[in-house]
Amino acid sequence: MQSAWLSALAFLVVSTLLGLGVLGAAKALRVRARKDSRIKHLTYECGEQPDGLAWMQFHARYYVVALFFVLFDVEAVFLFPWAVVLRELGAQAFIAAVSFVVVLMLGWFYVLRKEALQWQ
Amino acid sequence: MSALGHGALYGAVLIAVMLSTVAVGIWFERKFAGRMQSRLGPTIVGPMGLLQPLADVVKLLQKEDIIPAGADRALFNLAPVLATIFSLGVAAVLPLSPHMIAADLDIGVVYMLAVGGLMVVPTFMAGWASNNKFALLGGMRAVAQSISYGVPLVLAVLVPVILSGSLSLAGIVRWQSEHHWFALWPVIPGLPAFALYFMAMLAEANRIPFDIPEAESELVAGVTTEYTGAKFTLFYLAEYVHTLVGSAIGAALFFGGWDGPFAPGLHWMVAKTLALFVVVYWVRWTLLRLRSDQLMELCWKWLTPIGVALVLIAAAWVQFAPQGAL
Amino acid sequence: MTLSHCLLLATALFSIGVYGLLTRRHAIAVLLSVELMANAANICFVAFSRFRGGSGQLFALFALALTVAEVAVGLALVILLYRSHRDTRIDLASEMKL
Amino acid sequence: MGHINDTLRALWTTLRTAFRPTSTVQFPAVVRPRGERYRVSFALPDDENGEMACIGCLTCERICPSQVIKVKPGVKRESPVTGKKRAYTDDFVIDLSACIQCELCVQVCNNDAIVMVREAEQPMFEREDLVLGFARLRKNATDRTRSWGHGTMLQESQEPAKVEKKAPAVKAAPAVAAEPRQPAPRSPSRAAEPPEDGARARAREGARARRGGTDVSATLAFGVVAACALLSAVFVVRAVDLIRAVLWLGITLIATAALYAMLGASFLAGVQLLLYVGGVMTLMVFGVMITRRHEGIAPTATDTVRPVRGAVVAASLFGLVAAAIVNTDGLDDAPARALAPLTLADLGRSILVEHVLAFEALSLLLLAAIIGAVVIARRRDPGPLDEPTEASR
Repeated sequence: MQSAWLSALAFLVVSTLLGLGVLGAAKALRVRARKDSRIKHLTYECGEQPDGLAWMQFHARYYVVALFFVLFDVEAVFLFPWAVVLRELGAQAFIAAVSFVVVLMLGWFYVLRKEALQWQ
Repeated sequence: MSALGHGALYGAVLIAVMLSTVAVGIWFERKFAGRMQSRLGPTIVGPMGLLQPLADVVKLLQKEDIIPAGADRALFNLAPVLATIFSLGVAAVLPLSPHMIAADLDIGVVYMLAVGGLMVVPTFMAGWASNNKFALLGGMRAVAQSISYGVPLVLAVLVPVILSGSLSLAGIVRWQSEHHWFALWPVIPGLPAFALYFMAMLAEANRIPFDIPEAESELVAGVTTEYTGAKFTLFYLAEYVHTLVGSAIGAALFFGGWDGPFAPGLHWMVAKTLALFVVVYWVRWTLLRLRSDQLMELCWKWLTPIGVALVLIAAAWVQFAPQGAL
Repeated sequence: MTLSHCLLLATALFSIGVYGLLTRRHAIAVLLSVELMANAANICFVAFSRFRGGSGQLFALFALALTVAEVAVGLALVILLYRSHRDTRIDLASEMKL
Repeated sequence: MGHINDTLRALWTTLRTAFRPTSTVQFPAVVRPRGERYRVSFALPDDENGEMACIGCLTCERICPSQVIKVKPGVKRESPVTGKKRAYTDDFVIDLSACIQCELCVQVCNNDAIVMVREAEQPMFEREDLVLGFARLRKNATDRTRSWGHGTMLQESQEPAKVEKKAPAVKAAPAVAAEPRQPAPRSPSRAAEPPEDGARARAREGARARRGGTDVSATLAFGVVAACALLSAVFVVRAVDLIRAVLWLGITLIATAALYAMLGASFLAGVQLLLYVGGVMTLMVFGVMITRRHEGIAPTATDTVRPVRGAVVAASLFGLVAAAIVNTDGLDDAPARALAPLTLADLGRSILVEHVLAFEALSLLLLAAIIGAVVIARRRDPGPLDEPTEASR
């Protein structure tokens, strides 16, 4: 099992090398600009002069979306071991997970009723 | 050491194969898209325009590398490399044939979801580091979309996991080759779960109809607005690889992966992957982009509860289906 | 790699978390420090379960879920703090009423 | 479900189009035949006596809507061919750059003295070159093919002559098929296989025999992972910019995941990546983006207070616990070979049998977290302060 992780690590290292390799190749191949100018490095705002910083404040609904995502992920994380032993443990495991999911879906229903996920 | 060598070798070969597939895929997409719009597509570079992707790459690599003023340089440079790593890294657990798998993790499904989910990091990083309003908006939207559709994705993936009782992708495929493809039987959690997976995969890879983050008409190019040359190439590559690997995983989870008569397993796996890959482009060049609110509503009001229902149906199937029906 | 190595690493991470907790004023930075500390505790659970057996892994799994809930509510409070004060310094929360 | 039906129909349409001949052709290789009435340029032809037909009556100059024709009438004199007196033209210029090719000049000419030709002029570099002068107009009359119409013919018949319609070279793509036929993209039909018990598949599951590296390499790997974790943790608490702090935390968490994998907690490593790095980090980033002041971050030194005191407390805490760990005996054993790593099935059994109460309580906790977080974070008084600043729908 750990050897599989090592293989995965080696795989990731190879992908990293590819990413760096492309950047390196580009450095070698790149045609140098004859002159550099400040305007070239302006951020793109459809040709207008950039106005202020790009940082802006975002709406709280982003937070609700992320919240929902992690909570459903938690659900999934507990359902993975459950899925493996479902056949073995039978009805008891089934009922336990169903009640788990149903309780979580109550939260979903609440959020739906409160329209907290409304992207409007 | 041998495990490291195994992973590195498979990584090198698989990545080379994927890159050439992506190159041909780009050509194919442009040709196919052209045909669907009653155009010819690329014709000039090479026979039937086959060398067009090569020309594109050479062109892109020669471009001047511009970092916008006020950008967070370190993160700006790191983001495309991370995108490459995470999109390619998912392929480590891909079972190509019964004995061809780079890293046979016993929790392959979790690894795949986790590493695929990490794609939000470079996306946001690029958007944030560019110091550009379009990029930041695109990045935030991309992350919001990606995590939203992560929920149906996880739920859809849970269905084959429950039906086979295994978290290893190879184990799931083996189960299917011994019993049935999950897309075919049991039809009710199987086929809708595949549809769910497919939609979520499109959304994760920012493919039309879920390409809000890129939304050319409103956000220029989303997170890649400020990227030029090689770094843009990496993002572009990551997007294609994401789609390709997503197709391969869909083929493995729902269509029996390497399983098939007459031909060796590898051929079947490749054929199924490419078939799904083509469907992605077919959808891409047919449908229109959804609006942000439609996207979110579709995900949270429809796909999520459907996914939960499918998970429960799959569990009930495992519990209550007569032994003969399995 | 021995158990004591893991425990020392966890202790060091925990101490760094404590440092952050004591020195940062931004509410989210404080939350990040708390994350570091929870992470350190989880390392201990997993290490003990590996070297001594027992259900440490399971506990770590539950602890992860708890941390998620904690971060969720914690961030909601930060957002609320920001709403009422237009600022996110944690000492402003001393007078916070819902 | 109308949407699904529409989607399938759209997919069918594009698929069908993909297998039909294209509307476009590759130009230099394939030249599309010109239409019957194709016309581009002008010519001043001769009449039946071999003289230039134009008499400089200015009709065309007057009718031209874009006023691109300039005619200079000449003096009347006897024709050298017929001996009759007739009018001549001294100069005739058409500015093709503004010509709209309406053919009105041809239609009004009673002498058939101006006609259009089927071959276009060569592309030019200067605007002046687009002006067709007298000589070129005359030359066109002999060099180029005439277009279909000339003045007298057009005047005789208000209706154009019947021209048999040839089939266009390439059929235009037809509109969307009306009949709602559906594609049948079913995968190769594979008959349901005879049932088979799952025992064989289950028998394959089981912990794989594991060969860890030597202790030295394991320690080395541990050292690298620990260094990553600690270094990034320091950056988490020291980074002024919160986004960077969150990203550094991501590295700490990834290093921890690697540590879990090394400790044989495979599933936990995956969960750490999925839940923590993917989920909690996103949550944190969103938290920062939501509570960021509009004018930018403007990180201030006041964000970090009394660093010395904090460092002292943290260092003494570490010293105390570390001393305790170092002085405790029996912590230096290598990974117990007897203790196989916990498999996922063990974990599942443990959750669903021994700790099922905690499992159910967790769902209640998550429910409480959802409701609590939504209640707290929901916008209650949509005042100007809470207006969304992001310009989206």
